[in-house]
Amino acid sequence: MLKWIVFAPLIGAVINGLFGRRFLALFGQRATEKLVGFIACASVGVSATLAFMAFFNRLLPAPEDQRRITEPFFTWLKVGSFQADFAYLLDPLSGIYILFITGVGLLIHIYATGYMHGDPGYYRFFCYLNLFMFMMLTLVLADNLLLLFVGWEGVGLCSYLLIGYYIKWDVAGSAAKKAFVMNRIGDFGFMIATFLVFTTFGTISFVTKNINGQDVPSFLAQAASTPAVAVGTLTAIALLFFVGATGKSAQIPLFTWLPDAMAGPTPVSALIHAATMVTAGVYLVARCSPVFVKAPTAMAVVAVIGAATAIFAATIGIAQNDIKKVLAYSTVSQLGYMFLACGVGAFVAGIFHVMTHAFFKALLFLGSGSVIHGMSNEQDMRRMGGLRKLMPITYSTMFAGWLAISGFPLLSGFFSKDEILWRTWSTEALPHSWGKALWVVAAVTAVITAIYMTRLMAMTFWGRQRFTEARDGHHAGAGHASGGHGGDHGHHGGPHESGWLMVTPLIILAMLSIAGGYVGVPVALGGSNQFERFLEPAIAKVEPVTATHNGAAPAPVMAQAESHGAVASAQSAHEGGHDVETERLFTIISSVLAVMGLAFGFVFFRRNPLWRAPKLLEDKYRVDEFYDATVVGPVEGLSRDGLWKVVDVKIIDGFVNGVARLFAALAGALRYTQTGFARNYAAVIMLGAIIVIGYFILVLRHWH
Amino acid sequence: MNLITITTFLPLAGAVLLLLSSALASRGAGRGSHDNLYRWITLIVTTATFFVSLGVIKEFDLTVAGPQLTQKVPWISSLGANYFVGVDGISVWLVLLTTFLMPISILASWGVTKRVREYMIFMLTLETGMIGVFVSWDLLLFYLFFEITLIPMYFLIGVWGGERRVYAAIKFFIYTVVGSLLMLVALIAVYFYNAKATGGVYSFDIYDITRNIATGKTVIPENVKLWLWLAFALAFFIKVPLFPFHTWLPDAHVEAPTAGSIILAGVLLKMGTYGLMRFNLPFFPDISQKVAPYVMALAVVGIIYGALVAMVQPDMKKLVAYSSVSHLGFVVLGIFSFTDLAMQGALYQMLAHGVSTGALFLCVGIVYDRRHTRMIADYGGIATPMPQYSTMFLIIALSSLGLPLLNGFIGEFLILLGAFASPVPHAKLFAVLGATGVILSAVYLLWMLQRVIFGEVKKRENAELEDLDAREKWALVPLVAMAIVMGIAPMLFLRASEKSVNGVREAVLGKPAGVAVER
Amino acid sequence: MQLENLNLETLNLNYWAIAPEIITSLTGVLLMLVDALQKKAERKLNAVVALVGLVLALLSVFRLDAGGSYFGDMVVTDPIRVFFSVIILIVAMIATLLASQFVRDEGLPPGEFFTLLLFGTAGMLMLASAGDLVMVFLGLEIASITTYVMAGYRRYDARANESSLKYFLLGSFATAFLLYGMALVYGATGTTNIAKIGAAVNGGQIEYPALLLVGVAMMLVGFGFKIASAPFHMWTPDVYEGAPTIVTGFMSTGPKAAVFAAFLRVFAAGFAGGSAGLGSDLHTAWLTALAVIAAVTMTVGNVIAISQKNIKRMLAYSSIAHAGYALVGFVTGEYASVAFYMLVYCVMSLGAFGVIQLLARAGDRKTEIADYAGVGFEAPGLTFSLSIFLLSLAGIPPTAGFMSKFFVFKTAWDAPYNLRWLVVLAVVNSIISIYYYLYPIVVMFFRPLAPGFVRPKVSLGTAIALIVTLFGTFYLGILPNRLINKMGSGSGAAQATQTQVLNRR
Amino acid sequence: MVPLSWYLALSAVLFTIGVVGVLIQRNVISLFMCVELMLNAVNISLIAFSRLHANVTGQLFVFIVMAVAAAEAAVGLAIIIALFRSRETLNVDEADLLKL
Repeated sequence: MLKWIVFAPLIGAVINGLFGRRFLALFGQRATEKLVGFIACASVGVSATLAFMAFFNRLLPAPEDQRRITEPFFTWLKVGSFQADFAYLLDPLSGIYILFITGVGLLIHIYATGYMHGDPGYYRFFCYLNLFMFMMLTLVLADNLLLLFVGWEGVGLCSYLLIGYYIKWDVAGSAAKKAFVMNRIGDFGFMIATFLVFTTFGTISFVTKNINGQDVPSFLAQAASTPAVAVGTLTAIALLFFVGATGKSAQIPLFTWLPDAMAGPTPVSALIHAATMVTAGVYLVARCSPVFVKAPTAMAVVAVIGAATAIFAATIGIAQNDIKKVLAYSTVSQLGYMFLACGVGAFVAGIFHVMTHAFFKALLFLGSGSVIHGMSNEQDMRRMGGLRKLMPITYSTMFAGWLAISGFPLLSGFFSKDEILWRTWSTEALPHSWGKALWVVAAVTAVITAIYMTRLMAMTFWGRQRFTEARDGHHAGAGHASGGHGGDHGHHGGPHESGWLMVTPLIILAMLSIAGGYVGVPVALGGSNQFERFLEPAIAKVEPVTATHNGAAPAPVMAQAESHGAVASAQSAHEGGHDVETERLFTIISSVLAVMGLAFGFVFFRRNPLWRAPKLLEDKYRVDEFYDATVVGPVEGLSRDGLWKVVDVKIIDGFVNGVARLFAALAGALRYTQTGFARNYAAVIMLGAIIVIGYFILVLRHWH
Repeated sequence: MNLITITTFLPLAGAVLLLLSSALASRGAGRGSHDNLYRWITLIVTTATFFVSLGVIKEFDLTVAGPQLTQKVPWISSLGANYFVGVDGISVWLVLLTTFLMPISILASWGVTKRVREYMIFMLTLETGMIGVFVSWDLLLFYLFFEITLIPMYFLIGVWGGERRVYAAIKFFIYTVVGSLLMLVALIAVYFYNAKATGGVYSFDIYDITRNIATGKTVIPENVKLWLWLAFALAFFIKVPLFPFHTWLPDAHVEAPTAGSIILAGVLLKMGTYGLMRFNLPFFPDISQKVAPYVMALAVVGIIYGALVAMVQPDMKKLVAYSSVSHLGFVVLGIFSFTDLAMQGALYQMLAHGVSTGALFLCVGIVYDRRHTRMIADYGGIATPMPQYSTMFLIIALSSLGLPLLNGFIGEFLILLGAFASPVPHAKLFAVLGATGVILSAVYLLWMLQRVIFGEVKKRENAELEDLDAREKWALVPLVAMAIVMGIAPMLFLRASEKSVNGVREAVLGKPAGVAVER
Repeated sequence: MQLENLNLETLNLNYWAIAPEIITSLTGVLLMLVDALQKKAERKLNAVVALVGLVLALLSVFRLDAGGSYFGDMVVTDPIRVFFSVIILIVAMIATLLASQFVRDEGLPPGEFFTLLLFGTAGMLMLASAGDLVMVFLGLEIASITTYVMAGYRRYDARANESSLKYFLLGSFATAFLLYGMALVYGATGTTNIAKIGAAVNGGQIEYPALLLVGVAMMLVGFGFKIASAPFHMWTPDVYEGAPTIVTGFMSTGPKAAVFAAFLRVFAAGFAGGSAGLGSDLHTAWLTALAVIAAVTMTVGNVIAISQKNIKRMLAYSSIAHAGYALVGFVTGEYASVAFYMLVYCVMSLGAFGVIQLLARAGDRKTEIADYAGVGFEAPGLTFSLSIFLLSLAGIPPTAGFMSKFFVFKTAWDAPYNLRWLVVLAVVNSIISIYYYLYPIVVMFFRPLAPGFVRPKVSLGTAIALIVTLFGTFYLGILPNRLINKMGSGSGAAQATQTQVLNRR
Repeated sequence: MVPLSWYLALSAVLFTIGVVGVLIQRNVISLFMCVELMLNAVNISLIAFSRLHANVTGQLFVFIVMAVAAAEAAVGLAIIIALFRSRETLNVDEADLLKL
């Protein structure tokens, strides 16, 4: 069953990939679009249905501590004691993920059938998109690190292919490469981490595996149970995993690829660069939470990086004029939030935010896509405005998304964000002062988020219709995107609402962004945090940081640790206790923050939508330039003018040729001994004779 | 008749056939009129050889570590040299790689119009030589084949090569001979030490010598050991090529005709790594352990150096050539970390590199045939006129940069993991440094792709390039398919080699794996 | 031999023992008659007659007995003699085959040529069979004088004249040294019989050791000259370049082999011995001297060859180098390796010169390597064979050149005293040599065709000769087993005497 | 009664003269004569040794040497004549077409 969830999209990809071109040849563009679109959506649909069935019929009914469905497929790699299978694991964590991956994925597929309409590379696009689904599902359902890594790199590949989808467009090409390489840097960390895991625990599996006849418990269990493993090692592992995460989830310092990735078609940005792939990093951290909780330093690093990224990206977000760029930076910033959550030990909150974010960010991207589509590939918000009337549905759906992301009370974003803020304040994974500081950062970020999102809305939907004036053939900007598909939109006149194929998903997503939060209403607000209760077994709990410092750490709770139930209740009791009041208070604070931000933004940007942000922000703090100057340039220079032209050519070859030349010279010199005069030869013979005779006479002497 | 022998000499028979067909050619309507005949004969012969070698796989017994399917015939009795051929888990795959790549490279050289007959004769003799190297279990025989491969390759580069072919050919020849002649001396020395130990039983039998050394029956005096090791190693390091002995490779690769490059990268380089596994490790276990850190260091330098230099090459073939330096660095790293993981990985990387680099050269060759330039700058945006080609090129490049589910990944991962787990001092550090090669390979390959196949078509002559024709597909598709198969089902290959590779490992570390050099 | 007891019984006359020499000489005489009798038209008869004679001689060699000495110990039959006689006769045959076209193409008088060739062969056979210094001298002179003439056989070619003059002057100069050495040795030991000299040296009862040592030294010089070892090699390039290519081929192989035979017998049987005292010191002395000479010879030959532009001259230097390799075998005292080496060398060298003679055309007009630019595929048969001979000279498997080198290196490595430095040096030398052996191949195949190349006609004789040498080059390279075993079986006196001394070390 | 050593000394001196002659003479003829001189020098010592050991080997040897020398002379002169024909000089140093 699980394997079909994973492989269904692959089948779609293969069919479209191999035969798409033939379809085009046989049936022509329109029919092909129908066929290809159907195959793609159907394949995702199948895996979505299966996913939901698996989740609701098999995972939920199971008793809490047995919510782990494993399904071996075949042994992929086995050398000596190392084993990596194609085997799948469905537990609450991966369960949540497959739900929104397949769900949102399906919606976006449907949306894309409309969005990509008329594109010559239609089949190629959907082949890649399906392939991505396959890889993403492999990633989350993998039962061992290596298979996870397969998905990990696989989604990287698909993101590469899809960013560079408009192959004629140079910008896309370099953006794609940048994305892949930066991910590779992260993967480097991931690989080393995997090595460490294997050498430390002797297995890389998330479940107990029978290797060469003996049962080896999963490395997570070992990390949790065996105190023998040095904290140093665990910290190293955790940090290296986090390096991987920063690559995939665009955290400082490896975030610069994500904004560039917007060169890809908008559905891609929605699916890969907002909803699913970029949250893989969070998934990884959550998956390995048992290791993280044992490594306080690592936790601190995660939290700090997360917070830093959140505010950093948010500030940049204020200054961008490209609608997708704004959303991109907001994604980076939201991802920062998620890591902050993980860092402070609130993995569940992190995952919760991942889910809600998947809803509203996908919504926002698709909305912006619909706008761009309507504006015939205009992405610069300075040339939009007043679209409210022209694109009512898009507007209203995006309105929901706007409120949701800004954390407007009682919308999905509100619950998750509030959860994170509260956990940050009350964290036990870090010293309390840290928690407070991080909370401040997060809070400020929340405000900024609300502000720039409002700016986006203001510039796009409200105010004057700026696109009517001075459409100075601006297509130079983002217009290249039309290289792929703009052809049939370029001509017909003003902005217009998109077709139902694109709008329906918007509506569904809008509903989700509004209501999606109610699965995780915290206890403090009278809700019974379903989400947390459900996820708990899959996630390790942090022990108070103070405790870890004086070494007497209570073993964290693991899914397969029997005692879990008891401890869990103990934990929740201890939460339910004193600070419910404070939690409520903070809920109010955060909602106030959100509203403040919204209000300010509304007031300010309604009045002057074209407000110019500080140059530094507009230039994204010139991080790219910095990297070029400090890393890319020097390395390239060194390689060309140092290694190649000097070491290879001058030194090594120089030496070799030098030896050859030496012998040639020697020969040239020696041949002049051959004067051609017989008498000289005779002389030499005599000399030789004298030497030989002399030598023999010496022997004679010695003999006497 | 022994299967191995057939596999080895079938190509040579084909060469003789072509040689004899000269009468027929001269009677024909002048030069070139029979070229197609020659091409087809060669193609058929090589394909037949491939199928015969498949038979070898079928017969192969997974449970045996030593040589099997052997044939042993006295050759030079006074020296105790035998015609002793057979395969073990290591060589069997290299033989198969050779026979697999050969028909492909023949297809790749269909466009050769100059002196087709001679060309094909050289190709076929080359194949016999290469197979011979891998199947020989007699030192002298091995050396014979090792050297024989030089001459055809020398001619292939020198006659059918590019502008600077003469320099390249000579460089290739001299470099290799320098190493191999010193190896000859070492080989003689080992022969005598072994004879002394066995009380005057003169034998070149590799397997005997290996066992004698393993059992401590044959002892090579300390003072010469290192020198002999070096003599062997130099020959193989040059062949591999390990930094800093690599500079012959770019020249040879660039100047050689497409098929030449395919074979050179695909098979000839593997002779070096194969030799290291077959001789240096088992013959000089303790020396190998002592020097392992240094060799690993060199390997890592090679990995990074090769990658960096590849990154800045303006010439596609040169780029691929340097990437070989980098990839074979991985192999050496794996071999000298003495763990089953790494050594299996090394073997796998040899095969994977053979397939993907061969394919890369083929891809370069395909566009070269159309545009007669290898300069990256002369291309750009050819994905538009040549979509199928670009797809295959992309897949191959990805396999070469080690993307999971493609062949390159398995080898690299196993090697690095094994190196990381290796008992050799500082191995962890080397593994980590080596892993950076994974990043760099992505950089140079994707950068090349970006500049060659992506972007808009800047040059008009690129606009109307026609896509792959049937022949090119027949050559390229098997490689792509193999790259995918090897990525998804590695156990297919690894199972067969497990025993033999472990044999080598135990020869170095002794049965209790690892403890031997634990510090 | 004492005048007193000079009676036929003790002399032990056995004409079968000198059958090869007799047959070749008689054939020579016969050739003169044939040449006189036949008309200018059917002059190819000479070659045929010569061949027949040589074949008969070869057959008679095969029925020589394993070990014995005849004619008052003037002639001995032992493995050395048998093997080298075979080598010499093979050389002579191949030379005859090649020459038949040569003399015809250049319109040279064939009668004398073949006569000289046969007499020369007879002399070489004598050298190989000599049991007495007098015989050595005689054989050497017969062989030399004939070759002096052959070198200048193109009477009107200034270069040929010069070559023969230099060869003649320096040759007799060196012979004088050899002779003086013989005289001194005779003075020291009172006999010219090699066996007896050996006995005397072993016995250590020499009242004038000075005479002995100096004598040996001078003989070393004499032989060293004849085998073209440094520093007595300088005549070689000039003479080889100037002489007609076939003659060059002949004299770079036949005489060299013969001299090696005599050299081996005289030194290994005569001056090797004595477990202690003068004999052993003498032995060490000449072994050391030869080892050094070998080293110098290889190096000089190979290095200077790099800079050569004329292929004959290049091969001259290469033959110097090969003398060096052979000497390495010599000092190991295992004559089998030397014999095998010489056989292989003769085969491949003759083959090479044969091809060059064809490419060079009448009067050796095209012997600059540059002349062969691009001819590779114009005359593939010839050029590929030449390449194979060159690669064989370079010692690349699977050619005979590799096997012969391998045997020498192997024996040297295993030698009872340390010759490993010499082996390593030899290997380094072979590396150097690769460069210049590849050069003609590069020119022939990798360069554009030079204008005015005419594909040479190949006569039947030449074709046979080339095929034989080609076949030999591969046969000896791939399946040397039977030959090696033959040599191994008759592990000759040389080695025996050698080892008793060496075991001491 | 002249002691043996004198004969040897004489022969040695003559031999040396011959060698030196070869080295310093330019004229081919005289050069050739010097070689002959060397041979005959050897003959003297051969005779002397033959006396010393009271066996005739040495004397036989001398006869053979003489015969050979004669043959050599014949060939040698022929060669010289051939050279003179093509070069019209007897100066050995002018025969230097072949060198380097």
